Amino acid sequence: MDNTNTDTRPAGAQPGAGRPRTAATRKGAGGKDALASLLKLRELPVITALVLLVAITYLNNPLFLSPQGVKDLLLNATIMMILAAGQAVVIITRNVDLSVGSILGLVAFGTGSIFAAAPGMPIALVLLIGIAFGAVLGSVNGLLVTLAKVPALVITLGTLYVYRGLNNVWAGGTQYFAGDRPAEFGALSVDTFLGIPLITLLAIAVVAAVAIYMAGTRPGRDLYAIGSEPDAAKLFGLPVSKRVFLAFLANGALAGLAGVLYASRFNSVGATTGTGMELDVVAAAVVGGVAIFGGSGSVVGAAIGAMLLTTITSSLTALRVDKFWQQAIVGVLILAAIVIDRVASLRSAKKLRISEARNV
Amino acid sequence: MSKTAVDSTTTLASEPKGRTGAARILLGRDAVMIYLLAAFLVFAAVSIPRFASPLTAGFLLLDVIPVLLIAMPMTLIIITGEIDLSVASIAGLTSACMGVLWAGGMDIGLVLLLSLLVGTAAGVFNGFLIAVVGLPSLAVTIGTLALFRGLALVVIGDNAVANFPAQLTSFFTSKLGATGIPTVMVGVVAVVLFFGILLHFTPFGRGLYAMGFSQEAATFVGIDVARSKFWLYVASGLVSAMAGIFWTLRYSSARSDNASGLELAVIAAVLLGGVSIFGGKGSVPGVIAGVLLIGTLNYALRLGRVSDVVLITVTGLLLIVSVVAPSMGAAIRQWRHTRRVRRNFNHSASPVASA
Amino acid sequence: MQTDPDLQGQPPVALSLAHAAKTFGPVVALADGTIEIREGEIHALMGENGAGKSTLVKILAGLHQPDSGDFRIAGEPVSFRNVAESKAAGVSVIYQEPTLFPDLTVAENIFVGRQPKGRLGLISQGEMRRQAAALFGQLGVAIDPGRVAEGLSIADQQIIEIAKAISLDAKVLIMDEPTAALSGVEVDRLFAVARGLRDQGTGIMFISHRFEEVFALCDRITVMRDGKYVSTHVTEDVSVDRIVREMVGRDIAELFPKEAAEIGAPVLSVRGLSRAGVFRDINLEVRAGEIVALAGLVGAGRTEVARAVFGIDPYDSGEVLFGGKPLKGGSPQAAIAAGMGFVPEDRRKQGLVMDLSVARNVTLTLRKRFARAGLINGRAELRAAEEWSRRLQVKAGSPEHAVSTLSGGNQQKVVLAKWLATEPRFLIIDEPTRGIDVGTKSEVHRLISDLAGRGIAILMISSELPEVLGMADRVLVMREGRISAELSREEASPESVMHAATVAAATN
Amino acid sequence: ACGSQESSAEGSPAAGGGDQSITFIPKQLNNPYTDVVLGGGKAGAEEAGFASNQVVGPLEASASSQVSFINAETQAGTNVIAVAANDPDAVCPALQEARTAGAKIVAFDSDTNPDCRDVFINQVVAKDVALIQVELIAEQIGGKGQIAILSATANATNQNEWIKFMEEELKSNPEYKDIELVAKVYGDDDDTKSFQEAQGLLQAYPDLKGIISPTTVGIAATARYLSQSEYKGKVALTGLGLPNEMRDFVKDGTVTEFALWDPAQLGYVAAFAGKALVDGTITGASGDKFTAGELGERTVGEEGTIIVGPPTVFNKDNIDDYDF
Ligand SMILES: Nc1ncnc2c1ncn2[C@@H]1O[C@H](COP(=O)(O)OP(=O)(O)OP(=O)(O)O)[C@@H](O)[C@H]1O
Ligand SMILES: Nc1ncnc2c1ncn2[C@@H]1O[C@H](COP(=O)(O)OP(=O)(O)OP(=O)(O)O)[C@@H](O)[C@H]1O
Ligand SMILES: [Mg+2]
Ligand SMILES: [Mg+2]
Repeated sequence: MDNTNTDTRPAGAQPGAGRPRTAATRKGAGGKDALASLLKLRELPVITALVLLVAITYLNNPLFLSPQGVKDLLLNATIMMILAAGQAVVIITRNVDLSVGSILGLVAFGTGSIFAAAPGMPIALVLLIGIAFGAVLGSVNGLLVTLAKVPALVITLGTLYVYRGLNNVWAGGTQYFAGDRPAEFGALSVDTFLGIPLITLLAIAVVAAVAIYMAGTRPGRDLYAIGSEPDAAKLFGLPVSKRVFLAFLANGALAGLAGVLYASRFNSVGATTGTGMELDVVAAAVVGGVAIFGGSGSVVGAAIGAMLLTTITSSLTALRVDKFWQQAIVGVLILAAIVIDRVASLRSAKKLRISEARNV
Repeated sequence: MSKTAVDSTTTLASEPKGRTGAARILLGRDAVMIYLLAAFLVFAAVSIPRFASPLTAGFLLLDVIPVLLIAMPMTLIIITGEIDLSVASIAGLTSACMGVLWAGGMDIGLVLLLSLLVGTAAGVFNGFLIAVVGLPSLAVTIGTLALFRGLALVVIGDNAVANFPAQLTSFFTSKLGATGIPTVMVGVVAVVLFFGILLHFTPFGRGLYAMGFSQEAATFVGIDVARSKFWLYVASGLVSAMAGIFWTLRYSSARSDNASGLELAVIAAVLLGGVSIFGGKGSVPGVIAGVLLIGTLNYALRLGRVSDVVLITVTGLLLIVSVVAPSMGAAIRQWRHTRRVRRNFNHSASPVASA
Repeated sequence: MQTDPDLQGQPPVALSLAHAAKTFGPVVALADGTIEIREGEIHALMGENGAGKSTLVKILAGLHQPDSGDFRIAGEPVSFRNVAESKAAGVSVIYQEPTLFPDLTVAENIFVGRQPKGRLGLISQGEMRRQAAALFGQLGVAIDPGRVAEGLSIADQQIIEIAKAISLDAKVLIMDEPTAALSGVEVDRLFAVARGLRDQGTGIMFISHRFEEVFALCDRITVMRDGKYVSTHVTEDVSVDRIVREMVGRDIAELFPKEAAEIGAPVLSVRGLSRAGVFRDINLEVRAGEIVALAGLVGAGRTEVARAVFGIDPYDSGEVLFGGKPLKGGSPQAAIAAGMGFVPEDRRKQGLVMDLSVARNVTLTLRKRFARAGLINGRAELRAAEEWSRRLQVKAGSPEHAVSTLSGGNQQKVVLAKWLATEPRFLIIDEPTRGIDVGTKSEVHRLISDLAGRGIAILMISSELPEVLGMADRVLVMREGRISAELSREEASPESVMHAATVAAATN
Repeated sequence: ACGSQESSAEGSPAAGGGDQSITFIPKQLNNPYTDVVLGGGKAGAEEAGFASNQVVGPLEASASSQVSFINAETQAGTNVIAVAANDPDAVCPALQEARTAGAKIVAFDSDTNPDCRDVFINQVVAKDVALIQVELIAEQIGGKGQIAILSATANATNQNEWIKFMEEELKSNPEYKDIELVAKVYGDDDDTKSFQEAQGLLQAYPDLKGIISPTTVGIAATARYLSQSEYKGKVALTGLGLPNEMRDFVKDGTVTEFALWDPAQLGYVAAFAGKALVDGTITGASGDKFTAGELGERTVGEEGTIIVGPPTVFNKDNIDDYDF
């Protein structure tokens, strides 16, 4: 049934002369579709890449997956994972937050300061303070973006500088070292449960919570809708400004959490902590299948993207590949992610057009 | 064309009577930047000891040259509504290639030529992905930012090549007589003029503004959107290569990490110079003022031995204020309008209802 | 409307708007928007393109805030600040343009913001899809609720909008041309659903340009013209002719003075042009000095044909001959160089660069012509811009002012000036007077007529019948991507054009 | 103008300094090691009789980032510029210009190209620093096995010189014939990067017995990683570190011994050398002598190098005696 029919448009308009709309052209949900939808999963390429990378490295250097190796891999990914998850939330709304590195730095130094001032402070409280601090910084971004209606790229480039400046003013030459913090705090990134470091468990829990929020709650889905078509969202009556503001706030809170964990894991926190992370974080989200213009992608994908990018570093070292290749490979990965995304969407668009045409 | 309605010769011959639009220019967004720059220069000259000296011109200009150079194609690219984050990486890649080629014993002229070619090729790569394949420039250039910097590392690794010909390196820091102005400014001014004229006085430039506001409208008047974008990225690659060469020879050090992080500084300066991130708005004079303002602020603060901390904070604040201020004004106007309308509405509601 | 005696003692009024006004800068979109919808009735709103129907809808939806007027729901005065408030008050709207989220699934598009929850208070995808499927069953269509909305046909998008609206269980359901893209079966199902809702007491407002639909479905009809309320009738008591007269409300011949012009040799010939899924086997010819109107319903594919001819879109087969020579497809540059111009339908997005000055806009098509040694001669450019603005009597403070500050009519003149400055032999004008006030309208018409008089061949696409009938030497009517009739000036009448545009049998 | 209260109270011999000024430009601000050096520099400058002493510098340690600070100092007419070069060549043109304008250049900590400065204040004889680190690691790993080096930036002059001596020593000294240097990696004096490099080393070289990190940031980051991992106590770590940063790691057994000179003395001597240059006491020629305050007389050696003093070895027993 080709174009033998009289009209070529999908849209018939005449009363009475209905065009056949067979169920055959529209697939219902079925068993075979489970596999199909798995193959359509946006995260599939990044998961495949990660698995391949780990497998190849392991075959060449079994130490890579020794308990210590696994622990290191997870620890390396932890902070980036949290940041990428937060960034994904923002990018899904068709915005971006370049200030995350600076937020992380401020919170990490803040954590150091807290312990310096009050060494006995409960760790849970410090975590909460850090998250709240990050949320405040993120909400400044959110306010500026939603109230002044200016592009997030410019605003967060501005706050990237301002927050870094504040960090420098505050910290000056002061650095706090691991020794300045309680041992239990540092132990968070040493002790493991079932071979998984505690901070990684915390990160996984947080990413899972954010993922569930994004996928399974109304406000979370609103964020997708807003990023997918902001005008329609307004027409539909979604609270666009409120949601976008909350996305920035959440991202700030996550960056704050990452900042506290940074202080737990690394030796020193000071004025330059977290410098230059912003584009890596965006890259992780993009590699993880989050569309840069919003509307699609997932928090889990972004987290896996972060894992992939951090794992490459370890992997190349473990393979004793010239580490100078590392960054080039990261670049190729990012480009591949964008191209794959585009090819997939072109293919599905073409498929749809053909199926529509057959419909006519 | 004989049957057409109008005789163009008579049209073109008729006397111009229009206004020059001076007022519009004098009060425009770019003009504000220029006033701000002038005001700051005066302030610095008065309040910072030794600022008013030819030495300032020399050192300051040497510092801003890389940003100024790259800001030119960046301005055009942002005006079309796109972005290029890979510029600093292209400069780094160029620098790395220079180092390796020179260390490999190649003639310096050839080294320079090949380095420019490398940058241009990087631009072609960007242009292909963005203009021809149609991928989003933000994502693509985040990718090539990593890729080109990575290639720079692959090319030169952790080495640094420093032994460039002394005449060449000293030429790059030499001054034009007693003016204190660096000799290379001649070339920089040529590049700036090229892009300024390209943007403001050529058919191509007219097309860029149209594209920035509406790609669709541009297509309707016969502008080849993809081709224009492609060439802009090529130009961006070439100029970034120039900046990379300047960087290498000024510091007589070819390294893979040269110019890293410069992309955000360039974009900040361009946006500060009045170019809209949405595209369509901006001018080369405004951007020059933006670049010089940050450069001068930078230099004055250093001369006053104020920490860089203040500088980055001020840069960030300026950037935020420069975009927030205009839209805040608009938002307040809009809010007042709505309030007025609502009051009228409630007012008129009752009589109608009773009618 | 309250004057209609037949309706005294009828069901209570669900929603009423009286004397609402709304202006957009210089454009008066709505001068006196008045309508009353009772519970359990289907109320048609009719009017020409640009009469202000959609603007009225957007006020009811809370999307626009009226400048004045009285708005009540169930007798209580309301003033909505946003869509959420109107929704909360029980008003559900299907907009003229589908407003879906392309990245979300069909089911989710229907239930955004009120997705059914399952365990743990999380959204239950299964339940949501089940409910969506049930809605589609009610509408008698089979769309996979699990697919993403991206790439859906206009018809399917419209169906999803309808499903979305009826699932809201609103007190008042407003449908702005919901049937424009639907096939007969789907229309019938929609009507069945609408009648069902009416019988449950929902007040429904229905906008359509198709009389047979309105007369088949609606209980009452309100007519608008030029942003003003004209009348309200009980459907049984009124004839199509009466409604048409009230909608048009003026003598066609007087308003649109097409002067006789000498018709010359063919300038443009299009032969067998087809683009899969868009239009098919288009043949047309436009001669020097001739105005050919391309009429049809919105969505008939007229704009698509024009875009393909001009090279904005590609086409699959057929050819375009310009001045007897084949024209390279897919290249607006080639079309412009050959002597074509295109005044697009969407002035703001396609016709003008709104933030650029009047002068820049006028000379945008001439960029290369003012270049000497590659540089634009600013004075010559400004002079030409002024000359053309003067000829077309563009009212602007200064040629340096942004074109966005001009009124719609003057903006349209700038678009015309831009193309006239290229001295074209052939001009496509898509919806020449869309969104232009009545006064300026006739000016634009005079201009077009003038151009034809000077030998320019013109292809005019218009959805306004009076305009088509008044201006055209020949009328081609399109329906669903094909040319369904060719009518001479004499043959063309509101009936013959409407017939060809709507009724399938007319073609073959 | 005259010196500050303390300096006149100390009765510095060169009290006639007038309005002479000195500015320190470290590799990077906000680096704990640097802060100790600069603390000594400040004290030295005051004692030596400089009317003003300043610290300016970049926030990140890239090759080119110091140049504009040197330029600004040139223009400010600073008499002595004391610089720790991130890259020996990148700062050269700017330093030459400063000298033309009359400034004296004292390199400290990390040398510039010798043509571009008057004197270089070196911690210790470079070779001694190298040898002591090799000695320490050899001792800690029992004289045989694989070792690796985790350095600062790949272009750091001082580190590279030490590494060169270490390699030569490992090759030439029969005592070390069983020790194999398997890798050199660079942490760029960045905590995170050094941390990850250390981790990578251990994974890539499962038989690694020891790591030398001749930079304070690197050794602390590596110690942090080791102390958290299963390698703690199994892989030896030594190098150059600050006692304050290393104290916990020494006490918990991650590190047995490491070395460092007193960084404050470095700055202190640099200030006096600068003063001597301005006063004309020395020209930077080999054999010139001057008095570095309470540290006594110093002699300019070959290529204008001035040695500060021998390194100290820190371990569990003595580390609490130091506070820097
Ligand atoms: N194959 C298709 N699939 C989906 N939508 C289509 C297809 N072809 C055309 N359309 C849509 O149909 C709508 C109407 O098309 P078009 O603009 O050509 O009609 P028109 O007769 O010019 O109407 P108008 O009065 O709006 O100018 C457009 O929104 C177009 O995008
Ligand atoms: N946002 C706006 N800005 C400026 N003018 C507008 C705007 N919205 C509508 N108009 C103008 O208001 C007038 C009424 O438009 P409206 O869309 O209400 O007409 P309509 O009756 O729905 O026409 P149609 O039958 O074509 O849908 C038109 O002239 C239109 O161009
Ligand atoms: Mg409408
Ligand atoms: Mg159309």
